[in-house]
Amino acid sequence: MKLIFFGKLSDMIAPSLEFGKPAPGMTIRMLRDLLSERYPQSADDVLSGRLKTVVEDRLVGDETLLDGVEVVEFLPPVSGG
Amino acid sequence: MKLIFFGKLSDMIAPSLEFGKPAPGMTIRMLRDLLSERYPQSADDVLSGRLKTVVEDRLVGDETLLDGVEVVEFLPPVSGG
Amino acid sequence: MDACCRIADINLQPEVELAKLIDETGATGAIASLTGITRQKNASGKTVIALRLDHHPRLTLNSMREIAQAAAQRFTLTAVHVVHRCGEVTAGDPIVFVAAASAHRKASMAAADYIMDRLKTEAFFWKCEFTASGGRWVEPTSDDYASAANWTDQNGGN
Amino acid sequence: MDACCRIADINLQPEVELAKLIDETGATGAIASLTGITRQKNASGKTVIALRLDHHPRLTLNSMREIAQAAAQRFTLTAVHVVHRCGEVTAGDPIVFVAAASAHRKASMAAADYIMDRLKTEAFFWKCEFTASGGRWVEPTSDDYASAANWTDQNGGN
Repeated sequence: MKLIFFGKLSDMIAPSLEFGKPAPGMTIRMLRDLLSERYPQSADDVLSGRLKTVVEDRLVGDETLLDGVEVVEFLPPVSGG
Repeated sequence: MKLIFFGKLSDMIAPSLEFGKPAPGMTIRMLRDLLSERYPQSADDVLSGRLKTVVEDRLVGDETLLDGVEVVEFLPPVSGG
Repeated sequence: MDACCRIADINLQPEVELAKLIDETGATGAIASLTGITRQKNASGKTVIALRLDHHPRLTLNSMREIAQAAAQRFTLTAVHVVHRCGEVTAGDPIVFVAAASAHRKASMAAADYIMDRLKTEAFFWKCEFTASGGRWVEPTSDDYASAANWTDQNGGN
Repeated sequence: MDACCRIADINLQPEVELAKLIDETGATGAIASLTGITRQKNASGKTVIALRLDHHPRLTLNSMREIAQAAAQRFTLTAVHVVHRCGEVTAGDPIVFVAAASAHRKASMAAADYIMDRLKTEAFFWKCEFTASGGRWVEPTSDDYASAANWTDQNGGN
């Protein structure tokens, strides 16, 4: 499974990384917890309520199961305009 | 004394006309009354509270005396923009 | 800051005016512009062929400047442009362009709106609308007066 | 009506965009535009050299279209243009341009304001600001969120 990070997370973690196959039953929430432990400097942003997670170009919630998911994208708060 | 009319008054009366020397003591109000009698089709507009009168590029009130005044301009409600 | 006001007797090109203002204002935060296009239907639904816009040889530009300068002060503008057509204006052509630059978007928008409201009710232009049935002199609507009056309220309008 | 939305990786020329919109819209009553210029000072007063604007390869344009189309419907627009820079933007250069055409000025202004408020808080752009002390990722301010939230009130915002 590939993880893609945008904005500040692309600097803090990486623009993208190969995560490997997710454990059965793993959810977005569990993935976020895991990333916050692996990249402690990004914990506030990875756990923030304003972070959006995207699978196949759709916003998905924390309880989404990752079985069969190929790419998860992490979108921190935007700042356009 | 020359009278200059703008907007609809330029169509109803004339773009400008030569009035002759005003009678001593004549005011803007008296001039407006006189015009409304002479050009009855313009009476509503000449007597309207929204009509502005100008002498030497300044707005002047109804009680202004016309002695020595060379030009009076009549500005009906504007419609720009 | 200089308020740049102009009465255009031929073509008014909003894009050219906007480019000039952006060029002038440098690295300010926000620029709001308003372009008024001569309507092809009047209030009664008749097809408008053209307008004739009369103006006063001196007072019109003065009134535009006064309005633009009041806006510049009230909304802390870094640049302001007001261009108004005069003479014959074909339906579909731009008749008025207002642009205001400020550090803040809401201020620049409010300034453009304020200028347009006051132009409609205070700038010395007289509009005669030509349809198939001839010419008709236009006056501000009660909405126009109400909109302009809003700015004299203490809260600075809507 | 088609909402014309674009992500510009080089020069954004507000005057060219405005000309295109006026051309498209024909004899509509009013066109409001907003141009955002990259500030030369950031919120802490430091000199900004440039911005880097990241975006999502698909979702960003989708989010712009969704916002523009919502504005078109809500404010009865006859045309709408939204252009946003991506990549490296030099301080002083335009970063965003919004224009809305409608039969009525207040509607076109409200639409441009609405689009800009939602772009700031919902369109998928990420802004990294470079000063002499390096890069810093920008997030919307509480004012930005409050301004965008206004439009979800029943009265249609401030």
